[in-house]
Amino acid sequence: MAETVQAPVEERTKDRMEEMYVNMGPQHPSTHGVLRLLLKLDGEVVLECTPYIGYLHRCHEKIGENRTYTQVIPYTDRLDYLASMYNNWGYVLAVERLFGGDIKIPERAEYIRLILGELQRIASHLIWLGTFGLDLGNFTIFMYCFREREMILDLFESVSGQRLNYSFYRIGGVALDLPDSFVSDCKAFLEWFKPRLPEYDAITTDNIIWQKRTQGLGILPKDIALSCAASGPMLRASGIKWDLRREDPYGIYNRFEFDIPVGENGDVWDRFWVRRREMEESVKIVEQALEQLPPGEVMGKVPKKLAPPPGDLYSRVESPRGELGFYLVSDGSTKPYRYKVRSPAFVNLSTLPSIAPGHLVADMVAILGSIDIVLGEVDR
Amino acid sequence: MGLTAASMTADQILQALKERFGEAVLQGDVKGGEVRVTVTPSQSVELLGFLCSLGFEYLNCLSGVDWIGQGELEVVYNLSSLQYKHKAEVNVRIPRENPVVRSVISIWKTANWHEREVYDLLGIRFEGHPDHRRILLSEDWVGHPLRKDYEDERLVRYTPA
Amino acid sequence: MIEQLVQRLYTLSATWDIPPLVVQLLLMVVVAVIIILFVSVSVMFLVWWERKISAHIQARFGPMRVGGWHGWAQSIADGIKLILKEDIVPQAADRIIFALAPMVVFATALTLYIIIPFGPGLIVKDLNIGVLFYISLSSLTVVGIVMAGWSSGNKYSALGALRSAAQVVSYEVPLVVSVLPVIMLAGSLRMTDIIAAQEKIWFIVPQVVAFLTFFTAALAETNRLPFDIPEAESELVAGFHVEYSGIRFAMFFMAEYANMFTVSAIAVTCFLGGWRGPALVPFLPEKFWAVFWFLTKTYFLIFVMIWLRWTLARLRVDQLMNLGWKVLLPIAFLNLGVTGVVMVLLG
Amino acid sequence: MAADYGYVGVFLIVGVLFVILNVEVLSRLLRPKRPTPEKLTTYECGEEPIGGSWIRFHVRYYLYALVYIVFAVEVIFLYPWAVIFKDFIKEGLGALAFLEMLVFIIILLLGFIYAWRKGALEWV
Repeated sequence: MAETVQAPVEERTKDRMEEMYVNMGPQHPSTHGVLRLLLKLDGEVVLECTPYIGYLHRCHEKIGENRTYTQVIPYTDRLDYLASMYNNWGYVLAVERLFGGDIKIPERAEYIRLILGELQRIASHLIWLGTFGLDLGNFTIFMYCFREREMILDLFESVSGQRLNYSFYRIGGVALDLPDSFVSDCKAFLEWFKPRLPEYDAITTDNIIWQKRTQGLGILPKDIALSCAASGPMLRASGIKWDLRREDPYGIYNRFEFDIPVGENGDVWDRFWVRRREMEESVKIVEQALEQLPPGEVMGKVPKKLAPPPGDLYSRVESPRGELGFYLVSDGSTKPYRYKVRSPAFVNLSTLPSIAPGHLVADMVAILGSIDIVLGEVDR
Repeated sequence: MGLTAASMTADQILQALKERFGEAVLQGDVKGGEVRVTVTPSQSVELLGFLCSLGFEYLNCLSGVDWIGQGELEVVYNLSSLQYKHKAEVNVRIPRENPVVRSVISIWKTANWHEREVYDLLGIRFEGHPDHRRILLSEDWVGHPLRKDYEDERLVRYTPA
Repeated sequence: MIEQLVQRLYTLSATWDIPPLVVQLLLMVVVAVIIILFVSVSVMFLVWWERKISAHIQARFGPMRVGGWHGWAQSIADGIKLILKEDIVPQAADRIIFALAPMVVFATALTLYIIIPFGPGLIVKDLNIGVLFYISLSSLTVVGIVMAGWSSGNKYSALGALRSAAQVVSYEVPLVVSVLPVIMLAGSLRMTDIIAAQEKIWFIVPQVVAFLTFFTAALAETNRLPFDIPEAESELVAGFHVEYSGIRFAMFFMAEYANMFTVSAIAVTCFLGGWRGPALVPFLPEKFWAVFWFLTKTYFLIFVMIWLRWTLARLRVDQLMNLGWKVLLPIAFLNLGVTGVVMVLLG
Repeated sequence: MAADYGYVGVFLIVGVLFVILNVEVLSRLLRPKRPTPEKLTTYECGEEPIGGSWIRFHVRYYLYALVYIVFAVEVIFLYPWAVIFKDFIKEGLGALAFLEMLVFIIILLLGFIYAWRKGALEWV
């Protein structure tokens, strides 16, 4: 009797597993663009997470190889479109290094680069904080962050005429000098911005729900962080004090006082907290730079025909998301022979499959948010 | 071994590599404090593993280059040591026909996606890669766009006026 | 005045040989329609209100254009839009249950209005099981949500349904226990009796713990942030109503806001003295002030709910369970015990 | 008395009718109907769904449901007691009534603590 009852039940359930496959993305509110995650779920517990990327692939590198060195600059804007200034910087720095010290950048240009770069870091972290708030269900922090970011964009607009894709850095300097009002505007912004951070804290850091939703999740241990080559806040949250602004200084970073915030556990909270404190540090850097800002030229002497000597080079900067590297190979012509972008978000995202399993779907969203990906940069 | 990158200058690291791998190191120099070696494909994983044990625990970048003139493809590994601030670049050259390199996932997990990308865009196969699929392009894409002889009617080439 | 009208209706029907039962039913339907009208208007107001409040919390304006003054007609425009939207039932859905789900949810939300005491005599039917009626019927909403989530044939909806079930399991028991002290103090389940018992002092004063427990559980009951777990937008897209579009979605939406009102109204009745309040301007009738105070208190609680929603982040399912079982329930039981002891000691 | 509950029935029916009126009559007359196969697929973030959603869930969800049922049902027994508790106090039997209820609650709590200790309240 028992067998006869058993058989049909088996029959009915044989192709129904307890695991469920769910596509999260590409059209999902919290994949920050067009990322697709294939989740294998048991109830709500993520057993396996496979990212599928490439929805935004434009073959950036191929385009780069078909343009002259200067013409690539606008394309770098479209990599990490939330930190275009930094992409510009990373790229022009790589080309300048490829010339092997033949191009001298004027002091003032260095300061402008640094000020804009650090403002961009604040803007990028603000977007991150806002969207991370959305992921956790806190809508208000999103609006607050965007309010302040908008002010930074206004500053950028006054400098470059653009609000998102600036193409402002040039090989050998920057495109234009700062407008007269910039220094006072920027100071006014910093004065406005500094008291805003405690305001954010009131609805994020100090809130017990926020703490509970971030602490102890998505832990990325030191050894895996290194093996996965995580970089930027992601790496620092895991307790490794590695910031290229300090460790491999470029520009004029070694002239300024600033701390490098480091986390302890490598969980979502640490990533949040590292970024949150980095904004303070960036404010410090900008303030110092504004004080020291020298007068002078903003473009150095650059050969008319930009053709670096043959050779190859890997150049890296610390973008808001981590180590932004450019691997350039020159064959002596005006176009890069090989132009490769090592985007921090791409590498950081590759850590997701190793940290996601075992978490609930809700935490999965928090973890993904804490990685801070920009799909323009991941897919290139 | 007892050797760590801490006590060594870039030149000494290069020396150690040459001693240990002898013939396999096809070329080696130090440029701007960075150790740059070219190694044969057969010894690449061993050399990279050795560098890792020396303290180069961070694989910054893994890229591929198409040297169509020489009929070769190249895989470039950019390494750095977080502790000792050393940098290294390892090049592996392989023939354009049947380009196969051994995967370094066993040394650095980050190589996973990098290798998939190089395979996707340049068509270099990585032996021992557990998940050898395209990553950026769709599964049914034909060809490898970053090869210099890749043709696509949608590709706009830049010709200076 | 109304009683006279009803009386005349009965006499009229008697002359025309219509059985009084028909008249009675007719009256009930009329009352139900009036309540539906009230719910509709109140929901439209609430949606607009929430959007305005959230906007001002977030340093922006919210709707400003439709209808002129502060976009007051925004909700009406939205309602019209939702009616005109195409209705899409996915192929994989269980059509019958899919269609039934909004009915269950809405009918439940509507029926709960029976016991809301807007003012003296202004209550649809003062059921003698008042509070129990609310508690038992309000859980029915969850059945509707589970039906919706399960029948959609969508994985996000299914997860939403599952979460909803997990949620009801964790907040319902604290909710039930937290009202008990009020009933002990009032000695009745009837809404009017509970209000009458608060003549001297509002129950929130001796029962502030119970109030907080009740309010927290009530937030979970209405699926509001920080407990909007079944429809968590950033995780499950829209949870149980992912597949619902147009007017069907509007029904869920209406029910949700209608429930916000109900929950607040019950909280006001049980803890904030119901319609009690001073007559500010003497020459207006007493009934007016009763309704005025009742609605003011209710909307104040709704405001608190909106305020919380736009301040807090979302809890996780397991955290809500912990909160319900390991925090709220023990507190509610402790409070129950203390109330009992104090009542016995005071005689 | 029973007529009081007529309202409940009428309200339920009117509520259902209101939804039907809106969805099947009013909106049906006004809304377009242009289904395409793509529109009718299940939403899964723009990807083809893999497998259905009607799967078996883990048994641990039922554990919660069981604990809940036990509690919800037993707590309802407290309601009649709460209603007449005042009357007992008036007659001087308050302490007795309270103790009796305490025994009931303690038994309930023992089960609760057992479930807690056994980990039935952990969401896994």
